[in-house]
Parts: sequence; C-alpha cells; structure tokens
Amino acid sequence: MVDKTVATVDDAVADIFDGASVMIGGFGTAGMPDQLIDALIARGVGDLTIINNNAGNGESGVAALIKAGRVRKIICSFPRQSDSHHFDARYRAGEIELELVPQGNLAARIQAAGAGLGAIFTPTGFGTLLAEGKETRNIDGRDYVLEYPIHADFALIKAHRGDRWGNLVYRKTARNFGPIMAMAAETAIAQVSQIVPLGELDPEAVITPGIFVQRLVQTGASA
Amino acid sequence: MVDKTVATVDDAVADIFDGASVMIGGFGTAGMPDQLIDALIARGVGDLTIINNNAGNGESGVAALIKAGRVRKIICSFPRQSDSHHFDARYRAGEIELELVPQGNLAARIQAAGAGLGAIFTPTGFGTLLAEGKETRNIDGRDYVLEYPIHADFALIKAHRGDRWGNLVYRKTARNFGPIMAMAAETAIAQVSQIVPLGELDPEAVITPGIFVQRLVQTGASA
Amino acid sequence: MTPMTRDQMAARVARDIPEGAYVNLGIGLPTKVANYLPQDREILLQSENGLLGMGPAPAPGEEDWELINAGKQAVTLLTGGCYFHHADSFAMMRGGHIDICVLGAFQVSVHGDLANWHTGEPDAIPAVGGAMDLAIGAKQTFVMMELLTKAGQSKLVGRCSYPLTGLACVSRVYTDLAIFDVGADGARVVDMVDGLSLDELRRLTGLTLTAA
Amino acid sequence: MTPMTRDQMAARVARDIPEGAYVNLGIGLPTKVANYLPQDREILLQSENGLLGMGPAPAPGEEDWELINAGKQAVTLLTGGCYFHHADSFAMMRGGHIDICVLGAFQVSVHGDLANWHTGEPDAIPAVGGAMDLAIGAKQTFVMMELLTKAGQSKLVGRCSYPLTGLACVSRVYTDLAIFDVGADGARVVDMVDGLSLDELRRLTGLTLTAA
Repeated sequence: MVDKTVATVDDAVADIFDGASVMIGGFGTAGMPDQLIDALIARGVGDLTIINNNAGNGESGVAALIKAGRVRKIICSFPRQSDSHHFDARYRAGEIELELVPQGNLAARIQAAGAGLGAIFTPTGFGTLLAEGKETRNIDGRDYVLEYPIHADFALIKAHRGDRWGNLVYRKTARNFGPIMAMAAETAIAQVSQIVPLGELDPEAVITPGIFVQRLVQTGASA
Repeated sequence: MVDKTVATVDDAVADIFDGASVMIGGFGTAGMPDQLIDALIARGVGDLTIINNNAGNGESGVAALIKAGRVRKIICSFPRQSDSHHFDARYRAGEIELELVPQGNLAARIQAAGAGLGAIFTPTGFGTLLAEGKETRNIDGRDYVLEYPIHADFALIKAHRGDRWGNLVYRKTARNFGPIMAMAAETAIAQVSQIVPLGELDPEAVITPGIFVQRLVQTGASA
Repeated sequence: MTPMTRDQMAARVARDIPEGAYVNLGIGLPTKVANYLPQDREILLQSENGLLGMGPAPAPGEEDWELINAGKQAVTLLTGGCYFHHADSFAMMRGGHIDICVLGAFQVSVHGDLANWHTGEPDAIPAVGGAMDLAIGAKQTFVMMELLTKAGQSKLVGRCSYPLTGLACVSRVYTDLAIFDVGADGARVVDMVDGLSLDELRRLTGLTLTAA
Repeated sequence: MTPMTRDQMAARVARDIPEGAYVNLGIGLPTKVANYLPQDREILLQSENGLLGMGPAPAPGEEDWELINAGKQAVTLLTGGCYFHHADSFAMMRGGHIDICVLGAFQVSVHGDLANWHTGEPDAIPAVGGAMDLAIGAKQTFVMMELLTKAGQSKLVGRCSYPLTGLACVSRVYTDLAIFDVGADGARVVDMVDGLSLDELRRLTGLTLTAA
C-alpha cells in the first residue's frame, strides 16, 4: 500500500541535509508551511539555499530560519518588507547571499524545472538591472531574456487537505507557489490541515496530483 | 454586466475568418467541440490552419472540416489513425500541409504562447527527424531543442460547465488541451454542456478562469 | 490651480476603466482605485498571488489571512471569482490577458519607460516583487503618481535616471496635475487641472509636451 | 527452446514493477502489462491524455467516452486517481516524475537509442504522438518487443536504421527470447528463455553481448 503520510513534522524533514536547496511555499504568511519550517530549524541543518517569494516576515517561518543562521543564500522576489529585519541584518552584514528574481520569472523558472525544460525566453526584466549579463534575444519583434529552471532538493509547502497518495487541495490564496514547488523539488513535503481517506478528494478538483508529493503530515489548521 | 454567453453555435463562430489559425481541443473524440466545428463548417470559411492533437477521426469533427476542404495546414502530433482517411487522402494529394509536433512539445508550445514566453528549450525530439534544422543547446549536460510558442486566432474547446464570466470546468479526460488552448488563442470559444449561474462553480475547482474565455455557448451533453 | 488629491486621482483612473476589463492594481496608491470603480460596471480585479474577481476588504474581525491581496491585506472573493497558482497567475499577466495594470512609479519617461522598483541608492535592499512582470505584461499599463517630487522635480522625465522596471511599457500617466499619454512619439497632454496651462506644465516638467 | 508469448512477456515486465511506481504503458503490446500487475502492489498508471490512477476497462455497456486512455480505449479511474490537462500531463513525463515507461519498438540499439515511431518508408504518413516525450521523460524506459522480425532480423541492433524516437533513453529491453540491459556499455543479457545459450543469442542478434 502506498502511504506517503508521516506521523510528525520531525519525521517529515528528517532527511534534509546541510547545504540543501529548499523551496518554501507561501506568499507572506498565506501558505507558509510554518510547522515544517519550525521542524527544519529544530533539525539544526544549515548552509541552506532557500527559494521563497519573500525573505521572511516578523519572527516566524523563513524569518526564524534566517535568524537562526541556517541560510546561506536566498532566491526570492521581494526581500524588503517592513518586518524583514532578520534578513536585512544578515544581508547588510554580508552573511547571506541574495538572488533577486522578478516574481513571475520565479514562478516560471520553478514551473520550467518541474516540467523538464532546459531554459525559457521570458520578456520580464529585459533592459533592467536584473537581466544584466544574461543572454537576450529578439523573437518576432519582442525582446526576451534567457532564464534557467530553478530546481530544489526539497520543497516545503502547506496545503489544505491531502490523502495517502499525496493528492493535495489548497485553500484560497494559500495555494500560490505550492503546486509548482511540489513539481520542481526532488522531495516535496506538505503540511496539511487534514489527511482524508483516499477518494474523498474530487478527482476533478485535485490541484496537485500525488505524483508530485513524496511525503505529507497532518498539522491541523494553523493560524 | 459581463455576459460571455451567446445563444447559438453559429453566433459563437461568426467572426472566424478565412485564413485564421484555429486551435481545436480534444484528444480523439474526448473533448472534441463537435458542435462548434459543425458551425465552423457551415460558416464556410477556409484556408484554415488547424492545431489539434490529431487530424480527424471518421466522418465528424476535424475530419469533416478536412473533408470539406477548409484546412490548408494542420499542426498535430498524431495524424495517422485507422479512421483518418480524409486527412490521408488530402495529405497524399498534396492538398494539406502537415507540421508534425511531438505531443508534449505541442502542449508545451501552446502553454508557452498562453504564458507569453518567447521560446523554450525542450529535450523532446532532440536527435530526431523532428528536430532537424532546429537550434539545439546542451544545458547542464542534457541536450535540448529550441521550440517556439504556438499562438492562434481562435480556440474551439469543449467544457462541462461554464458561467457568464467564462469560468469553466471540464469532465474527466475531455479536459486535455482545453485549458491551455483557451490561454493561447486571441479568442477562445467554448461549447459547454451546461451554463450555470455565477457562483455555482467552486472557486477552488475552476480549471479555466474566465479571463481566458471570450465566448461560450450551451450545447447540452454530447455523445 | 488645485492639484488633485490622491482620492481624486483614483476616481479619475477608475472612470477610465471600462465594463468587463480585467485589471491589476499595484500596491500603494493604485489600490485606492478599487474604491472608486463604478458600481454599474462589472470590472474584474486580478491579484497576482492567485485570485481573479477580488472583492473589497472584509468587515473588521472577518479577515481570513489565507485570502489576501498582493499587498498582503485581507480581501474577499466576489461571486464568480476563482483561485489559481502562481505560474498561472503570472501567465495571465505575461501572456497579455490582463487589460489594464495600474502601477505607482518613481519616474516614467515620455517614451513609456518605467522606474518603480529601486531608488538606486547604494545601501538599499532591492526588492522587485511582481513589478517587472506587471509592467510589461498587461495590454495597457497606467501609472499613477504625483507629477513632482517634494523637491519640485518632475517624475515624468525625458529619460529615467532610476533603475528601470520595464522599457516602453507605460501608455498613460495619471498625475495630480495632468494626465499624459506616453509612447514612441513622446508625451501628449490628455487633461490638466483647471487653471494650469500647457506652458506652465512644460515649465514644471522641463519637457516638450504636445496637447491632445 | 520456447519463446515467451506476448502475455508471458507482459507478466514478466509486470513482475519487475515495484510497489508505488508511477508507470506509463505505451500503446499496443505494453498495454497488456496492466493485466498482470500484482494485486498486492499499488502501482499508479498514468495516461498522457490526463489521468493518473488509471483503472481497468469498464464492463461492456459501461463505457464513458470522456474517460479514455492514450489508445482511445475506455478505461476507469481508481479511487484516489485524478485528472489534469495536457501541459501538466507532459510535465509529469518530461520533468522526470514518471518512474517507468514501457514502450513498443521497431528497433532498440545496444546503447539505448529507440526507434518506434516511423518506419522511414517514403510514403508513410508520419505520426509521433507522445512517443518522443515518453521515451526521454521517464526515469526508466523499458521496451517490449519480439527480438526478431518475421524475416529473422534482430530488432536489438548496434545502431538503429529506422528514424529515431530518442537517443540513449532505453534502459531495459524485454523480448520473447531474452531480457537485456542496454546503455553506454552496450547490451548485457539479464535473462534468457530455457534452452537458449548466450552463443545462440549472439548468433541471432549478430551482437557482442555480455552475460549478466
């Protein structure tokens, strides 16, 4: 029997290693897999490359991971926020590397990784600082920048409900990066509010087919 | 009030013009928008470029369009079938141009068009006849072929239910190319089994957001 | 002459948005436009974090922090709205499916170049978010901004000095003093507040402006 | 010696598919594998037209022609299965998410090149379908075929003479006479039918084969 559920968040992150690349879902706190991140902090591994839209808010989630000194590099679109002081401090101290990616290119590069493409020509960023040094091409009269897929060793995401095959549905705008990060990571790990019996999710409404999910853990509804 | 519904299939296809490129959904007959195709045949325009997975089966749908002599070129992955005699005859007579595309590249190129990408490097087809003359590149040790997006003037697709904003849900494997063709066409036209009041479709389970659909017509359940 | 207030600017932008338009309102000043959309028009707001058919803020105490907009404020979903993931959301934008995007700006050039993501200061932490995708993706990109900085310098410029967000992407600029169409042929004045003359506007901006 | 029947070949392939594997079975002979999957293992079949968790054919009269497989035969969906669109379906394949793909072939080279889409005859109408995507996408690609043509020529070859489907993509070849691992180091015989010797197999194929 295929059963991808694990009992605890500690079990869920037990194979994340020093130096791993880890995608973390969420846009702000919506869809942020807070309990998996806490377990990752407790696990104690460091030198991580984090892929997330932001660089942490306040004291929890990615911010707590950065505060704990576990992050070597962050790939994100919007690190500077009113409450991103942990990132700000580490960045200004030269203790964290930043790769800034326009949000849509971030999504497209993650999707390209999940879909097995080698590179994509995207119009976003052409002629800006963020395309400096990158290959460009004019195609049918429009200018594009060549961007490469972003793969990761792990993805930590948050979903609403899941089953033992790893099928997932999300809740409202907490969906955001979850489905594409699950596709782009070697091992995708989901915290879900509820694990339901196989067959309870509508096959027409499954957002992430279980093939993209390696492990899931029930954490209950979070704040 | 935004109301994208039209009363008849004839109204739905009334602006399709001679020489248009037309994506047609369906994999075999599942998801084939048979009534829109019949209306397109009745409309009498020709010199069409058709994008479909196949090149028609039997006597209906794309096969009937080909039989009627309306198709100048077809872009598809699998034209040769036991009952594709209308295509076979026109093709052997040199009356129809064929662009053969591996099925996954067809899907990826349609999706790239809908997503505004300029080109993609795909591994599929590398080293084969279908990549002859195309640009290739080795990226991180793997070989890729550069493929361009496929746009269209129109998409004719079949969905299960839709609302006046154009939101669509599909039924089982009839979903296939519908969602990506709707994104890639200037004007996407859906025949749906049932038009339902706004709000009746679950916002978590809408497969094609209405923004991608310009027009829809209720045709009832088809065989 | 009396400059328009920010609310008057928002109301003016809202008036120009037609029935059925798919619209993305950027963070900051453009968010105000939602408050002035005509009640008799159905206009569909997209938020790039994955919703279409965005409704107004919920009543206090009714917030659902899994239903937020790009500015991370609690919002609601209209009947007929729906959710999708980030790749699909930016496909909507990049693929040219959004009719109008309204953005704030540090500077806009008369040819429609936009600078709105980075002041270029050496110690600033850069953050771009969806700005570059939004700027170049929509069928039309509108900018809303005060025409002059506090120091009196025009933010409509011949050429942007701040780092660019996108090239030749803005079609119209709504300011507190005038409305401009910008593009390949330079800036054209569409409207001005009462009491302002074209010559005065030329003096304030230092630009060659043509009248509508 | 007695060659394996096509059903025996299918049963042999099925035996090598582990619990929990995501598997795509190509049109034709590979479809038979589904009939022999061990009942005590959960194995998830993907069909590239948009379903995962494909079940057996429905009872006669119960067909739903909107629930079909890649061969356009009516199928069913297992409890826990789901539907998706074509781009997501081929992302599963191209992105390396499928564990095993089983395909038929005209020829396979000892280095794993595959030819299964086109005979190369000048008047043949070419049709590729998903063959090229399937060949290169899965973590492992298995081929099922008779070892010899009716004329007695080996279909396992040093170098394919038919137009290629993919380069160096096949890892294992199941035939009616023997099972081979193929790859950078050439072909290695994993198993043979009773009564067949390595020397005889070398004679039949004309290839330098190594024993497992």
